[in-house]
Amino acid sequence: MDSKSFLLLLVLIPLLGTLLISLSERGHAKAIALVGSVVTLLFSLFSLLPSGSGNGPFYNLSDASWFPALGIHLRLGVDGVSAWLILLTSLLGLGALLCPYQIPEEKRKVYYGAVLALIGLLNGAFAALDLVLFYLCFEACLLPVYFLIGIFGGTRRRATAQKFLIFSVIGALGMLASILGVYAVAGTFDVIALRQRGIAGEAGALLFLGFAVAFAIKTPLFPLHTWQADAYAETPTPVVALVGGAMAKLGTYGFYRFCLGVFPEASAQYGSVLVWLAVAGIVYAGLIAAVQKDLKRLMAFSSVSHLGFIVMGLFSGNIQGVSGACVQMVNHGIIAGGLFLLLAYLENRRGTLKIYGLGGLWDQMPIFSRIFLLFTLASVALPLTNGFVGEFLTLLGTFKLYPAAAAVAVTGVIWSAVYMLGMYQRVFYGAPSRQVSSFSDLSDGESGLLAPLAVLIFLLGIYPAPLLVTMNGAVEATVGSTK
Amino acid sequence: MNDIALWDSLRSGAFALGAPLFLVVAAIVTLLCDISSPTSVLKRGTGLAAFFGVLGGAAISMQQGSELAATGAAQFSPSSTSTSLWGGGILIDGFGTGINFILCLAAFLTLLMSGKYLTERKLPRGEFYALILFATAGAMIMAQSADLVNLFVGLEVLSVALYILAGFARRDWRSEESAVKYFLLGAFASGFLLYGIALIYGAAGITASHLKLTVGHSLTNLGMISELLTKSASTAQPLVTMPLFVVGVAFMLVGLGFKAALAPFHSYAPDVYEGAPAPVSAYMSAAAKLGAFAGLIRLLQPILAQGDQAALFRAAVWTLALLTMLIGNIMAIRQTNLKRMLAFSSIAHAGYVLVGVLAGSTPGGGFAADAIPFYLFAYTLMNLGAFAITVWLGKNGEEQVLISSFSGLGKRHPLAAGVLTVFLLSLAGIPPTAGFLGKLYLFVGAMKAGFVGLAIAGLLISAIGLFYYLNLVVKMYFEDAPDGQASEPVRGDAKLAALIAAIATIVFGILPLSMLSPKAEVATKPTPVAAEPGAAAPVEPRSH
Amino acid sequence: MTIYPLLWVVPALPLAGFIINALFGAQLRKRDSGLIATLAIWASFFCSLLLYSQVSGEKTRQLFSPALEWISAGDLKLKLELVCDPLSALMLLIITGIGALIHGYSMGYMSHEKNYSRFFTYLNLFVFFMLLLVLGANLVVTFIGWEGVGLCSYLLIGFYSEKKSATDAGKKAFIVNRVGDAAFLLALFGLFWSFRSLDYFGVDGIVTRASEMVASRNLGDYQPLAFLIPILLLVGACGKSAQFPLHVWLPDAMEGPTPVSALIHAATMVTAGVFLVSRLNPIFLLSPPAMTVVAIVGLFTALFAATIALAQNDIKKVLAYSTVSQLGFMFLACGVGAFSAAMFHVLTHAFFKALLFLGSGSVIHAMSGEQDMRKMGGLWKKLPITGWTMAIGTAAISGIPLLAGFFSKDEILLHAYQGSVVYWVVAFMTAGMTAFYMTRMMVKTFFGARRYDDHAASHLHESPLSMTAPLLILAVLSVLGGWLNAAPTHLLDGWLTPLKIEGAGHAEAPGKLTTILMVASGALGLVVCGLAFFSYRNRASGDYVSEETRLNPAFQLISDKWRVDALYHAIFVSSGGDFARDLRDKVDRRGIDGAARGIPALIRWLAERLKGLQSGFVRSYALTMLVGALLVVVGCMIGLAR
Amino acid sequence: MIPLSWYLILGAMLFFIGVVGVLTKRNPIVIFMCIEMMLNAVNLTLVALGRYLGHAGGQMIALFAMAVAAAEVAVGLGILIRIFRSRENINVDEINVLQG
Amino acid sequence: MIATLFDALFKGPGLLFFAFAFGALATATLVVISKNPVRAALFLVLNLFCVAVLYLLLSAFFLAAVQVIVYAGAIMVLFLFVIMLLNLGTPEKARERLKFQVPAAVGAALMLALIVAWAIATSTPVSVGPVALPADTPASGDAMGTPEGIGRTLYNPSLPWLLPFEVTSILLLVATVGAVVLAKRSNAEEVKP
Repeated sequence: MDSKSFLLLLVLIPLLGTLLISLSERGHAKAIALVGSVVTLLFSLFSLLPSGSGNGPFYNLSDASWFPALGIHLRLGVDGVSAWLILLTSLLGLGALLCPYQIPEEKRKVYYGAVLALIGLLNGAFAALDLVLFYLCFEACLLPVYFLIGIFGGTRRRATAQKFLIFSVIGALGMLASILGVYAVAGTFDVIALRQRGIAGEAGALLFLGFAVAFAIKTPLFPLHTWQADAYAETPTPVVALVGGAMAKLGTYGFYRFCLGVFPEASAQYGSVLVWLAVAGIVYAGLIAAVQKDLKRLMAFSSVSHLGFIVMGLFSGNIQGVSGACVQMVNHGIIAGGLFLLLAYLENRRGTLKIYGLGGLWDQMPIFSRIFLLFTLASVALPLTNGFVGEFLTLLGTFKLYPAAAAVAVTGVIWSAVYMLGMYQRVFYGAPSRQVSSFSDLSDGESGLLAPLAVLIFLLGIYPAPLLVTMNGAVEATVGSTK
Repeated sequence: MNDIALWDSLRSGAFALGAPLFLVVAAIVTLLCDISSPTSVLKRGTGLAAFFGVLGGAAISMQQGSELAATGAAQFSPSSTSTSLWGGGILIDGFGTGINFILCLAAFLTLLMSGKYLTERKLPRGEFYALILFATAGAMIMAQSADLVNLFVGLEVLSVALYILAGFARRDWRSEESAVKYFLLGAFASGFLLYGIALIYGAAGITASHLKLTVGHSLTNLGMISELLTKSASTAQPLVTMPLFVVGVAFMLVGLGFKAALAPFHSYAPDVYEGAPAPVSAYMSAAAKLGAFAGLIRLLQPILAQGDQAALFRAAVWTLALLTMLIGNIMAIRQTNLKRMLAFSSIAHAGYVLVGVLAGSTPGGGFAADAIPFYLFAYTLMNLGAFAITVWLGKNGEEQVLISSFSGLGKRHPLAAGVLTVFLLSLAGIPPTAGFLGKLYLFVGAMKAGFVGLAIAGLLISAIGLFYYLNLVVKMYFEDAPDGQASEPVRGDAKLAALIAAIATIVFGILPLSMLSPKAEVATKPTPVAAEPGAAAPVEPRSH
Repeated sequence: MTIYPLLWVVPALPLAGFIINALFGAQLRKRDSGLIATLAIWASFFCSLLLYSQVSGEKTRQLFSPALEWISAGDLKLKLELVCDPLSALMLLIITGIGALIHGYSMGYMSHEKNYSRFFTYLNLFVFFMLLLVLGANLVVTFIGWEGVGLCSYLLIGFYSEKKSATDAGKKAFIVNRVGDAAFLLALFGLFWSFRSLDYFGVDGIVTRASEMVASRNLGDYQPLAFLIPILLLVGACGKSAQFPLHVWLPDAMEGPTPVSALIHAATMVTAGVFLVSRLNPIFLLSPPAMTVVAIVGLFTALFAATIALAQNDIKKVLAYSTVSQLGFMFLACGVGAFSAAMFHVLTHAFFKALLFLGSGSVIHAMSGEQDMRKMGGLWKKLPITGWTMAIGTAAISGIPLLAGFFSKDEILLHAYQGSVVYWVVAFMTAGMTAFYMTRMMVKTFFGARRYDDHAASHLHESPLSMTAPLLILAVLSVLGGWLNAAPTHLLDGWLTPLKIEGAGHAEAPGKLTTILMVASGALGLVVCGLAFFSYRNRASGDYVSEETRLNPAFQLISDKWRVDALYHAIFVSSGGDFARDLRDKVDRRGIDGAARGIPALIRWLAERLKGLQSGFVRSYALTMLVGALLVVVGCMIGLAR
Repeated sequence: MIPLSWYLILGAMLFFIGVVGVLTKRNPIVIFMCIEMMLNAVNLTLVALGRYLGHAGGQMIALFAMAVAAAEVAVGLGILIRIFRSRENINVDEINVLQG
Repeated sequence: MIATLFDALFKGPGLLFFAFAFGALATATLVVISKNPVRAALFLVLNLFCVAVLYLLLSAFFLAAVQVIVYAGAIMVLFLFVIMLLNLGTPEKARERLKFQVPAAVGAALMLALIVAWAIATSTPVSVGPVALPADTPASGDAMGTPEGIGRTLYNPSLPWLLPFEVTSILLLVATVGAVVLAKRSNAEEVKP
């Protein structure tokens, strides 16, 4: 396969699909979206295979000058981490598209088009090795989500869409400022070159800040998280699987790729701030998740808490922490994606995700309950599920430099048990209410959609080596530059 | 001087001013066609002549630009006027031709969107077209002038035409009010501009007599001023810190700042844009700024080249830029009228451009200087496009300007909503649009020239823009339409203008292969990107 | 180092049972599903026996399984690897042996349940994790098992999922356990960064190197953590083994089916803490203050739980607090360095406590689910096998001479005496209380007047053979088990030799002292049991305490479990919930989100203020321009003046 | 010989008297006249400078300024006629429909 | 010092300068303070005359003539005509609505004037020597201000003044078109309701 064309395809196929959807008839929208998504998934499998030209941990590189006056290139490539994230995006994207969901007839085109575009842009952001290209995809990702919130959300959709956009764009503008600064300092947008060069000193610290704010909002990191629960609550639930599973990783991936990669000195110097913010978020979001009345909001806060582990690990300054964080990016994507798809199933049957009024699903929907339990356990990081590997490594890594932070963060395992099991009890145990008693269990198609994710939960929990080994080179190169 | 030399001189002068000249001739032809009897063939040539003029002007600008690029002779510096055209008062360089091209674009879009509108409102087309062409020619002379006198008269041609155009709509009280305000305040500002020129003239003369320097025929020639600035820099009274000169420049800033709608000289803009017919507002928001910024950068470049001695000017422009960005963005938030909102937004954009002007005028700011034409190009597209929408959607001789009337547009007119969304995103600087790239280009330039704080402030302030640009998007897509607003828009030519602008906004956002950028590259040869100190060696990604 | 693939077979068998039942349980017939599960455990038991024979010899004390690369990052190389040494072999036998008996018992006990196969699924899974826990060759494998048994405990306690109290109890167990797990993890991290390894054995193993440190008394870099790590491990152990202050979950855990209580909450899982301390004993020995803390926690818990047990009316609650109390004894033993004594007690306790629980299960089964002893009485005749076996169990736990509990408890008391007389006094008192409340339970259940109604009487029957057979086997073990480590031979001590480290133990006790203490505890058991039996037997009513006593605040206090549960509820559930709600409403929505919303509001406010500049008056605009010009000029002049 | 600065200061004074007039008068025609006065003051400054510097530029610029002023007058008066033709009110302060 | 002052005041054109400078200032002030537009216009005419005389003192003969003929003559007549036409000749009666307008305007203008005056005073030497001119300068000294000097300078293609002159012609064309658009059409408008 021509490596030059193929990463670009991961971006272009979905975007062309979107274009096609916008031009074609309503009835074809879903079919086009599915075809586009499947093809993207197939191609993204190749992104794991190192082929084409490489440079350091990067492979499958391609490069084309795009805007010569500014030195902007269409520069794509992946390393072990981003390859997995691309795969994750494509997988969850397909899942979101396949997930049955009530969509008004006249809004089909918007829905499928937006999801497909989001897949393409996320892939683009993960594969971009040019700062401007990354920024382009990073910020353009907002638009599909913005429209999905605004068009498909509930009563608070307008305010939520605005809030989502304002938060994200303010962060993105901070990053843009830093990108410009990087160009002013280093004269290039080339990420590989920037990683080799590194930006140190006071300038480095300032530019680091710009990036860090953007990614902190995107992740989201406490205390910049308040957009997230609202946004998730108003986004169509299947799409939240993609947004919460993959798009949230843009933030952590950004930390990994740009903060650690380009500003090793500032990362080491100001890492403690981010570690402590992450730790604060772990506890804070854990507590708040325990008193949520809506399942989606609960999961949103749970995400804040879990992503806190990732950020903490990234800035722990050692290989264990960083590789744990990178592994956790993928694993959390799988778990959160699965959970949100499950919530979508429930929402299809019930219309709302308020916890009040639920209960007794254990006997009413046995398959659903069992699968949900599996994802819940993965979410509380039970060993031998994939959720454990990353959290364990991040905590282990953090403990070395920041034992106090790790000590606080480790209470996250308590909080996650509190809110997840509390939720599980309220939803699944007890006697079935009248409302619940009409729910049918998952169809074969529905459970089949989750099967790959469930398998991955076990597979990557018992045998995480595929993740760790493929990511190892990238992580070592990144951590090596930090030292 | 013998006849042949005279003829040569005039011919080369005419060539240099080819674009404005062509427009002036076209304007006169348009007027002549217009006064012919309504039944004659000539009458029909009115519009044809106008469009022909605009396109011809654009073609000439492009031709000149590519010729310059080919010879590599493009020099963005009034001081090195190799050919003494019109007594040294006119320059022909990449920047000027670039601005000229954009001016033609602005005029073209304006003409395109106004045809049906004028007919519907029973407004005289011939005069309208001619005045647009005249105004464009005036702005072109500003863009090409190397002498403050030419700058002044060019500005006056532009202004006087715009005064008339602002009050062009008959029976429309708003249009009249707009014209009165624009005229009174514009004339007031012209007074300051002229006084500034006079003071600069005096300061230059006094310095020249001190230095016992043989002066040129014009003391207000920017090359002359530049020379004087340089030569006096190490004397007891450097020109750049001479109080007379400082006050003169400050007054010129007032005058040009008024045209560019910089805060605090911006107050007229919202009222005038709101009151004037939409095509005129659209044209004004582009052409007046284009001319004014061209003038500003031509004026400021030799001054800011003086290094530390010019710090006070840098500080003044810095403050103006910040203030303009702030006021424009903040005030736009509370608007309920699209034209008025766009007026404030154009003030904000003027602030961004001023950041570029400041950076581009500073030594080492070649990059920012190149960014200005591109930014203005993008700005022209998206701003005119947005105004075109108000024309397109309007009916019964009105424009659709109330923001509340855009509710549910996404359902009623998906195409119009989509096109307007493109413009709004571009104005907000969200990729993948020309507005984003322009902003990127501009602020990279500002950072490279050392205005890091201003660039960051600018980016952050531009975040305010999201509130009002996206408020409109929200209205269009997330809100239901008010009842009884479902008639199909009829102004096809405005639709065409909007579509052209929208496609260009996207295309130049994704494929920035503009005629402007390669030329800009040539123009900045002395400060290429790669030669930046401390730049990383270009990495060959294919080397493994 | 001997590689021994059979090691994997031991946990693999229950895992296989789990997988079969999980996937096909619904399709299987009830009997088959139970049978598969039970057979898997029996097979595992026989493998364990084989293993036991392999490590009991003089030459090979440790067997290693083939290792599976699991997590590697940087210098962290974690392997899924098992090790079998005498300590784990002992645990293996307890787990698989008693596990097999209880599986058999459950086939009878659960026969009326609809979720029969699910029960066995969980049970098999539990055994799998428990085996991982004790066989783990490094801390992480142990931790996997550690968390896994917690999960199974959660699932099994909440087995009756429609019952809120059951699911509450399950959740509580999991969360409280997680508190311990968090501490465990921290200790694990500390050990890793100190020793750069998480293996127990081998050249770089934690246990190996810590033992060397104990011998050389040179702690090196580990010094600053020497106290903290054992304390964290202790917290972890407290969570699993229900030691104060993390004991609250165990009594609630009695909501689960009784076989679960017998297997998990008496015989196996709750002893994991003792196992952990024993496994890592050099780490504890490195810090004498930490040892003291372990002893005090154990001692206090023993006493504390015993007092509560005095006032309980639920038969399983009595047994639960008794378990907590006995675990306290084990920790006391660990705390005074008598690790093999602790393990000895683990063993005997497993026999008689499993017996007691199964017996109580048999009673409850017979009484159609009734657990309140006030509604029993006079069952001796109706349930003879259950009665007799439970009596043996009671006697064993009470320390009636020559039964299992007598020897193990006596050994602990002896070592406690050597540690401190205070330990001995308190422990001795507690032993007395144990005898008292156990006898009280026996009498209330089996003797005195009949207090159950006719409806209950109509169903009353002795349990089937599948249930009584395990009772009988366990009764035999409760009688004979003590001789394993009885005074002259000390078979077990010898076998567990690695637990005794040179220079760390106590001097061999003088024979005279041993004898005196033995006689004292033997006498105590007999006297207290006798007293309790004869004073209670003839009481007609179900109330064994007078109204006066009942109203006594002290009695109410112990009856309310010293109000620790209420306190925890108040602090963590009520106030914690309020705190979280405040955090959600005040900090998150109003505070942080409010600030985020404040910025747009501020800009809007500014816009409103600035509106005045846009008054529409030409002359105002002109004035603005003039003032602007003035400012520019003044600014320039200021610049000039500088 | 009168010092140059006297002429210049005279010009400045006339200019700012004109400015004050623009800002204080309410009749738009008078405001416009004041603007003319400002331009006139600039012309004086230019002519004086040109004379003292012995440079033709001053007078040239002044000449153009006059032409420009004439053009402005033509257009300006046209606009004013338009707006005030039908209106009794001649107060510039009444022209503020457009605001905010 | 005093002698210089005396010379300046009373020798040569000094006296004339003062007289007409004073006249210009006084009439300018009167333009601003008079309430009646007609009167203001007439004072402006006087002001323009005074300045024209100053032009003469500065040897700008042609300009002085233009000032009188075009400015004071044609333009001011136009002003008066419009005032009369629109019946704007009534004095300003309405109360000042903008409270701080006058003091602020006067204050700001005064400050600016002071600064400009200071700038002039510090930057302008007592005696300013003529600048050195290029060789092909068509007219210099007093000849500059004569119609011939103006003509030779203005219409010289190699000098920078030809272009602005041409542009000015365009400007006047624009103004003409504008006047036609603004005025003529407004009449037609009245006919149609």
